[in-house]
Amino acid sequence: MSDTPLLTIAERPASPPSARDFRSDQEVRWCPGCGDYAILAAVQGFLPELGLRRENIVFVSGIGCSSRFPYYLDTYGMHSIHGRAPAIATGLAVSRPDLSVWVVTGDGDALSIGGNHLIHALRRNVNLKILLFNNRIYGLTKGQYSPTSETGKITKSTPEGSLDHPFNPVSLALGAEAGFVARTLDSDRKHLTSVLRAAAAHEGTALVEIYQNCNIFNDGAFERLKAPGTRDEHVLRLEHGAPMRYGPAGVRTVVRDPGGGLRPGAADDAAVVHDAHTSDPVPAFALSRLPEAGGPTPIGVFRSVRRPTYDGAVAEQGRRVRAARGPGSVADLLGGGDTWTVPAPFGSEAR
Amino acid sequence: MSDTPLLTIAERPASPPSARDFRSDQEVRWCPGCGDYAILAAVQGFLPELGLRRENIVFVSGIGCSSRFPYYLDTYGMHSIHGRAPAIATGLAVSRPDLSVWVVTGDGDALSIGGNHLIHALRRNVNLKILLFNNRIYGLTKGQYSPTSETGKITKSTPEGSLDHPFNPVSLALGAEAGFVARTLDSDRKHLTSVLRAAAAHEGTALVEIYQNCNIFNDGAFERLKAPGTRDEHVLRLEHGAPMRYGPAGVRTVVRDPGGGLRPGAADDAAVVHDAHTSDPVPAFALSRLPEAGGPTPIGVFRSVRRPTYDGAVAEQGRRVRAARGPGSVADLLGGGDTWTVPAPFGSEAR
Amino acid sequence: MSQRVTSVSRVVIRFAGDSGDGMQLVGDRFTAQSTLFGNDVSTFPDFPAEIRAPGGTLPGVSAFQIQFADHSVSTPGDAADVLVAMNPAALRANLGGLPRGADVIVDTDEFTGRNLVKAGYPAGVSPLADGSLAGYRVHAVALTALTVGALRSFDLPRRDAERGRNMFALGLLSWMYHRPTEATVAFLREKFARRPELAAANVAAFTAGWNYGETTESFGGGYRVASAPREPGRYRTITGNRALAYGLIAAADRAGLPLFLGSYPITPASDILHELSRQRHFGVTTFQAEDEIAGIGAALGASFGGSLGVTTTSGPGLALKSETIGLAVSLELPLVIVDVQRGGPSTGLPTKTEQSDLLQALYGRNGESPVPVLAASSPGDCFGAAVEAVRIAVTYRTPVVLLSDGYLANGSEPWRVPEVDELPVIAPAFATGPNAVDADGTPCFQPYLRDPDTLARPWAVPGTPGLEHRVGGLEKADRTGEISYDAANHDHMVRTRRAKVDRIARGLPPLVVDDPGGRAEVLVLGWGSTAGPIAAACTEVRAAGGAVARAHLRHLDPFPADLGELLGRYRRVLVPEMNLGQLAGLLRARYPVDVESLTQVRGMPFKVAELRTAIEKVAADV
Amino acid sequence: MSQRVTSVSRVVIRFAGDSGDGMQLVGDRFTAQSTLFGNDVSTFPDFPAEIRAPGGTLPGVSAFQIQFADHSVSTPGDAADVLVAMNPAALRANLGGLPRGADVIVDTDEFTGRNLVKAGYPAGVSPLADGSLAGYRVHAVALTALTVGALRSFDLPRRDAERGRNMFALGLLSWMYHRPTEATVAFLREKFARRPELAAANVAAFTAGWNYGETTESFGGGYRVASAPREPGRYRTITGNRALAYGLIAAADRAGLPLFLGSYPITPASDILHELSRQRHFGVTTFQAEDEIAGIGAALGASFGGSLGVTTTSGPGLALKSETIGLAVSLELPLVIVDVQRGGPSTGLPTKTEQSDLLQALYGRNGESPVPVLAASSPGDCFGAAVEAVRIAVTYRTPVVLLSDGYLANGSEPWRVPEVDELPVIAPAFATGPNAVDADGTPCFQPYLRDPDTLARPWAVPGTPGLEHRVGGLEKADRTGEISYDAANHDHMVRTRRAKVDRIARGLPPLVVDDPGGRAEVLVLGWGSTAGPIAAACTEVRAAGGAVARAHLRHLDPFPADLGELLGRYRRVLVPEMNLGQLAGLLRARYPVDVESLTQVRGMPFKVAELRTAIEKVAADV
Ligand SMILES: Cc1ncc(C[n+]2csc(CCOP(=O)(O)OP(=O)(O)O)c2C)c(N)n1
Ligand SMILES: Cc1ncc(C[n+]2csc(CCOP(=O)(O)OP(=O)(O)O)c2C)c(N)n1
Ligand code: SF4
Ligand code: SF4
Ligand SMILES: [Mg+2]
Ligand SMILES: [Mg+2]
Repeated sequence: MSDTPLLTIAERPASPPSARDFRSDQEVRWCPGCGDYAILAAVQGFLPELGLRRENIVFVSGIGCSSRFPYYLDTYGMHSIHGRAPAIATGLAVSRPDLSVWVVTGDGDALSIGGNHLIHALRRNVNLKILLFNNRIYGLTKGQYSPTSETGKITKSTPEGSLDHPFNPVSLALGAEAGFVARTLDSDRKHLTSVLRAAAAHEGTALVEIYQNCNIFNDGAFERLKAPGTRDEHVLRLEHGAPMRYGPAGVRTVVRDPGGGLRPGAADDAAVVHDAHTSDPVPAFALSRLPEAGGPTPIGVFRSVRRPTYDGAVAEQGRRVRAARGPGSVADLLGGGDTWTVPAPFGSEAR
Repeated sequence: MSDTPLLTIAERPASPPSARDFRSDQEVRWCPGCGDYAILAAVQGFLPELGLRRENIVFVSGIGCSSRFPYYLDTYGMHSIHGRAPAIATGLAVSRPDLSVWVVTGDGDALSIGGNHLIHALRRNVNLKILLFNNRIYGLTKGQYSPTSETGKITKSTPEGSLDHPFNPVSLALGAEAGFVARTLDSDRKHLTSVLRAAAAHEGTALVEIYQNCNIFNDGAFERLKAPGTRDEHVLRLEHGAPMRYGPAGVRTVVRDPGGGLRPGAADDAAVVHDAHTSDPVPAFALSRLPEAGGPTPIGVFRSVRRPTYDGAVAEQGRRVRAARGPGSVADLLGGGDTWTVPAPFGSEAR
Repeated sequence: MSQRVTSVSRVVIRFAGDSGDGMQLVGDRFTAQSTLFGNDVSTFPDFPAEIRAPGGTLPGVSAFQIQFADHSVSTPGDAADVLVAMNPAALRANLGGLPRGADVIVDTDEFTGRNLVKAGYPAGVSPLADGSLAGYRVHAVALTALTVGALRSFDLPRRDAERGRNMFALGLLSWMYHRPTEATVAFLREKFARRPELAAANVAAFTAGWNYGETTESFGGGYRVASAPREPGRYRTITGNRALAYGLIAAADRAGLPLFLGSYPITPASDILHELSRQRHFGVTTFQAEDEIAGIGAALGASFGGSLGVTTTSGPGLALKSETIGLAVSLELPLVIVDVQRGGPSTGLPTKTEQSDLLQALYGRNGESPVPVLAASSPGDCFGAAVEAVRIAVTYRTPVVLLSDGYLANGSEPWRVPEVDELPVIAPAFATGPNAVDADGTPCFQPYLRDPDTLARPWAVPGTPGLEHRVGGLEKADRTGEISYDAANHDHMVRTRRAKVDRIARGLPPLVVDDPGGRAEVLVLGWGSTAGPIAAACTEVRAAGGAVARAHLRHLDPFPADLGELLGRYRRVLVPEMNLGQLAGLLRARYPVDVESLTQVRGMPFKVAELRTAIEKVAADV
Repeated sequence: MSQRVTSVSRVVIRFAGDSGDGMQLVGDRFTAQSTLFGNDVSTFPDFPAEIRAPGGTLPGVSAFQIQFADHSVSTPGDAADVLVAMNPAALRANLGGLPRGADVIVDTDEFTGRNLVKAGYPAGVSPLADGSLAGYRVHAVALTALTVGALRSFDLPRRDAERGRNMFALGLLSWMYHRPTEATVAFLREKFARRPELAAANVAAFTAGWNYGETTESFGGGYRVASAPREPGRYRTITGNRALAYGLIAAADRAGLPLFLGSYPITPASDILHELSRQRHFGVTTFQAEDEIAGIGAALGASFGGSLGVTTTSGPGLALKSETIGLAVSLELPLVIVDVQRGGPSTGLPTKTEQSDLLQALYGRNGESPVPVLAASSPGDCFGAAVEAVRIAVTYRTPVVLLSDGYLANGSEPWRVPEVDELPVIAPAFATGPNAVDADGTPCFQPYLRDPDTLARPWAVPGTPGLEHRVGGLEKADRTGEISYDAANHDHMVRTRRAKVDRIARGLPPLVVDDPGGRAEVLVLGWGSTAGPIAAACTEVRAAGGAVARAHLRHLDPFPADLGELLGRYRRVLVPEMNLGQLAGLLRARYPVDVESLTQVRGMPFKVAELRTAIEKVAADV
């Protein structure tokens, strides 16, 4: 049963739905100015591209400001509990490979309480698209630091400054065997859309880190990467096959360190060419550490490598077993093993 | 209070304790032939080197065969619950920086249920020595596959073969910002001891993956790395500052790939020199992927880099605040803020 | 202008506006002014789960209710005498419970067509114009325009100037009720110490509001609420979360233990984490963990190391901690688990109050896993309840669950500051040497040898020479603590852990019964935050000539030793709860008394009037 | 040699040896042989938490007890008539409960000085020689040497040959009780199909044991236990875990739903995961998750997608799942949560049995979070209980907790194989179109519009056009399911969720009372796995002339509708439980009946004799 969809899935619509069709009737309840609005608009704008009918798309989220996302999309959706969306979505995606399953999560939801489910989803390579809204703060609980907050951050729970070293979500994902990892910005709709497109096209778990501004509790966290005056200096836009150049008019280069890592090079150095598709995760990992080496912050697709998906393998195994053993018969199952029969007493009614 | 130890810690003993002194009176209850015995002997043999008295050492474990470890050591110990040892040990280490705190865990305990606590401990860099007994199986629950089991493994819970892609614990740790990561073998007491020594000397979280044979449910999992006929071909023994050579008589080399990763080289290639102390985690990460590139399995210290410890930072912040504000006065705290006084009626007893 | 000042004995004001309008700040300041003046007060902040929902909408309305009086009050009041509505949504959201005759102060500048539509009023109709407010005393004030006008001399962007209207409103209400203003002026100067121009602007808006009241005719001469008589002592206003944090600090200090908090933020408990984070100089360490399980795990690790381990959370977090609480039961180490309850099940109503975690606190673990459970009954009582939780945890070597709730957490009341030496002495009495002898006569340490009185086991912390031992979650042999699968030993240990919790009852004071006439045949028994409404309702019943006794439980497990006897004394026992009758069920299971359950699960405290009606009905029928 | 065959009506054998000695296998085979022969049987495997503790030690002893009889038996027997002890430790560990007069068969080859010391006997003293076994019928057999001798012709290393001694012992006991041997021979040939020489060696050892009995004098002519009368039908022996897995598969099949199991291994529940993993061709998907939370999370996700989501665990795992169960309560989706209880608290006694998770199952969640709770009463009944759990989950759109325990999980009994069409029809009745109309008359879908009969909400699965909707853990508005913070709505929803669970009682059959005489004044009421011992004890009481009625609860929430009336009919009600009286407390809270609680928390089932004594004491005093 598990590999036959439950209901006949309607054909792709003749005239694809528009962004409007993906807007639910619920009032959007984020703070005015929150970066989540821009992401919502971008996602609503992108979804028609999937070429799927609304009923075949599901958004699952955890808890946090960002996790309100599913309410605002007219697809199937679940606003679950804190940190558990990847686990819930795994069950859904494995049991319903015919659906397009998306996870929306925050830096606290995904990396603090939900860290384990995230890394296991990545390792298994379940066919999920995970959008991680990273605002480097806990928004919904009114401003505590998160696992991506910079050390020394003064927040409600760290009035003397936080002491934890933050996660680098891209490094963490790569360490967890991720096949697809990308990063983008809430405010750059075009880039965000291109990354969503790449993630959707990827078979398996795709993690998309979206730098998102929380204008109430952590305003301007990514300003350097957005402001016209500074962004060229601080952002490296990744493109598969292109040399890694950045800076005003692309005057700066990224070069390889003898140790294997990356660092900023001189203008006339030969820039390393970005290869998102190499099976070796080392180049992508090196990219994730570039800012630490004094380099720019890469955005775009770090890694996009196909390996078998978990849900695909489950379905395939199910088919194989069924082909070998035939569909199960409950009567045979119950009556299997060593059985014996107590006959009805002579003359009694047969049943 | 938090930065003054509770009790006066006894001085280092004049005559250091011996391995015997660390043996508890409890009967060891692993299966005969289990790799855990060798690890226990090595740890008991090593502990005297710490130069600490028994009472200043604590072993905290989770649940699993391996997690019975603390019972067999005559130190303070806690056999806690499944997966939570790093969290419990964090509280202990942060509140008692005077103690030497060790965590013993299994591949299921640390990487399945406890994955989140492990990566957070590594990120924070709490002063813990974490010994991860990796037998690539759930021993205590009688043989289900674990997050380090190879894909396709046939176990009780995967009679048709497992479908998950395994974690590489070293890669995962490095993605989680680990400052110290090493790997060793249960059966190589000398190497195991040397790695314990390095871990103990490291300030901060040290993760030591120990390949451990479960002769009941996953016998011979690491045989290739142990058998005299194959081990030279399959093991790369890491030494800081030494070129990476392996194979019979060290005829094989490890060389750097243009993409930054590592791969086996030709005999006359210049072998890459191992640098465990570089601040860039990329070289260690590349090492962790070497077997995937057709290379040998590295054992030894992948990475050993100092960064501020969490417990140290907590203590330091406590001192700083106390220096600035003085020790807290409960009377002042309670009577702070806007207060007003209702006078005792005229003539009444003063209190 | 000399007008007549009306004297009243109590007033309820409800400030309501957008989440961004600063209503909580206005409420806090009005509260401080009232307590400094000498009234008794009780407050209730009531805000949405969203951080800042879109302006002008119903879900975005944030309110603050305060009752202040010339006598003792124990609730923020059932219904407001005065509603301050900063916009149409605030008016619409709060009109429901407002009794006719109430004063309604609105900011007319906000009653634009667009805002009316946002608030869900039919297009083109304003409640200010359609007669729907007939019966109320409506004061239509152009708060925004008046504020902007008052701040003209400041060089502020218009939006910033407009923001001052909350201070204008505060000034107006302060004038109406003759509140002292010095503290607020001082507060504003301190809050904006780094931006003196903002401080001055806020003070100017505040003063303008005051002057507006003074100069307009529409408010008459204002009202006077005399100060309330009180026990002598030093007082302050305190919220439940702050009182709870202070209680933990004070108790740890009394015990001479460093306090270690392992916590994960969650509404409405987070402020305890925030408060404790600010007290590092007390030897307090706060650890914001990766999740609730790590929070309690770290706290338990710290307890093992000789700290006072504490973890704070709300219902969903308590659910996650349940396995680790079971470990703490097995380890028999001190640990304080604070659950600030909110509306459930699941994520439920995160910013609303409820008492529905009682059974979870008692039973939410595998196996027979007894844990003492206490509950605080008022914001100020959170202090004493926390001290008591620490006392029990340390004395009996046990995890303790302390229940608060969203209403206590954020509500506030005047609180008499205790002297430090009024607090109980708490003795950790760490083990320092052997407590037994081996079979062969050698002195040894038995980590599960119990104190015959308390049944507590010794607390031997790492670093103590000679007491090295191992503890764990597997069943332990009596005395030695070694792993034991023995059948009789298990039965013994299960019963002993239960008996240890039961022992706590021996050390509890007798229940206090409030029955002024001494002739009541009906008992109202409550627990937790229903104390205020129940007390107020009983007072009203008695004022109307009825007889009713009242008692309140702080200890839910074990029950006080005299509870059974007390229950037996009354013909009828009524148990009001903000759940479906959890305590009532426990009482019926335990005592041969047919208690009657009065339940309400509305995310907010009982109304006094409802309780009064219910009590009178029961009292009429004995 | 013709010797006299003794006829007996029932026998209890206890096989005991090292964890590595294969005692569980011997027990399983003896069970199969006995059921094929036609006896009624009840079995109880009893093994340590360690995988394989060091050979020869007390903690390493693994035992298997079986009672077989010519009449219906419902327990594995209080005490053994025959103890097979493969080494000194096995003898020492099991002698305690052994009544004088019992047969004791020991492997003398194992009674070496070293082994005696390992087992804790004083040096130099063998229980075989010191007279301590006086009163037992000791059969000292050189099992090892005889086995090795019998296998001489096989080219086996000595260690492997020695391992055949369990088969030798099985052969000997099979001869003693005239068991049919064909099935065991066939079993061995299949088990070692790939290594025919091992199959032959095992068969040879088994045969040698049989022949040893036949040729030696010391066992007389053996015993005959006639077959037990039974309802006609096809039978098999089944363990509780397997029956439970089969029940889930059969019910999912009846419902036409794919079964999705999300689980994390834990003793004693893991075998359900193992069993279901082998049934992929039934459309079963098993997902070994990273932890218990992910296990239930994935199951809930699958339920959202239209599968039958199931999760299996034991007590500590249930604790971890509690937050997610709360979400399932809020989402109102079908979900089956199986808790195979073990000794607690905390890690407790992982391989022992207990009934101490009842209150956790009922209350271990934040908020008012009602979940139907059922319990299975015998290994075979795990099948029916699982079917019932699925029926309730699907019909009422609710998570259901199904309680089993370690004793049921591993114990076995003959089970009549049901015909598929005897099973209830379960109708998922997915929503396929709009169920309401908008304010403006447009058809729409309201995900929380309830069936007036069951109060169940519609189950609309992704992929269904036009029914797109969002669900979540925040409180939902009645009917529409939109987020709602409204006070009255919350109260309504809280009560409705409770009412929905209460509705289940309407569809339950009346309780079955077992009171052959119809004149009993004492009722013994049980739940879960105490059914067998209680039934046996009541039978004994009646055989001795006493009158006692017996009823057993499968449904713990809601209680059957006629329970209150039933309880009221008896002068005294005794409730035996393997906990500290959890059901008893619930009954007292609910009904005006002073039930008496009989508790035992020893990690193993009640002894029939103890229960009988307790019942007789109560019955004597009515
Ligand atoms: C079990 C549980 N623990 C804690 C919370 C409280 N909580 C809600 S959201 C959140 C963190 C939100 O941060 P993030 O995931 O970064 O989302 P954001 O609000 O920033 O979008 C927390 C701690 C909860 N709802 N449930
Ligand atoms: C909460 C909880 N879930 C599950 C278990 C059951 N369990 C005990 S140990 C274990 C896994 C053991 O594997 P590993 O950590 O690799 O240790 P090993 O036995 O192999 O040394 C499991 C699933 C448990 N005790 N507690
Ligand atoms: S608090 Fe921050 S993240 Fe949350 S809605 Fe407001 S701006 Fe956005
Ligand atoms: S099961 Fe495996 S890991 Fe566990 S004690 Fe036995 S050999 Fe060791
Ligand atoms: Mg965030
Ligand atoms: Mg393992």
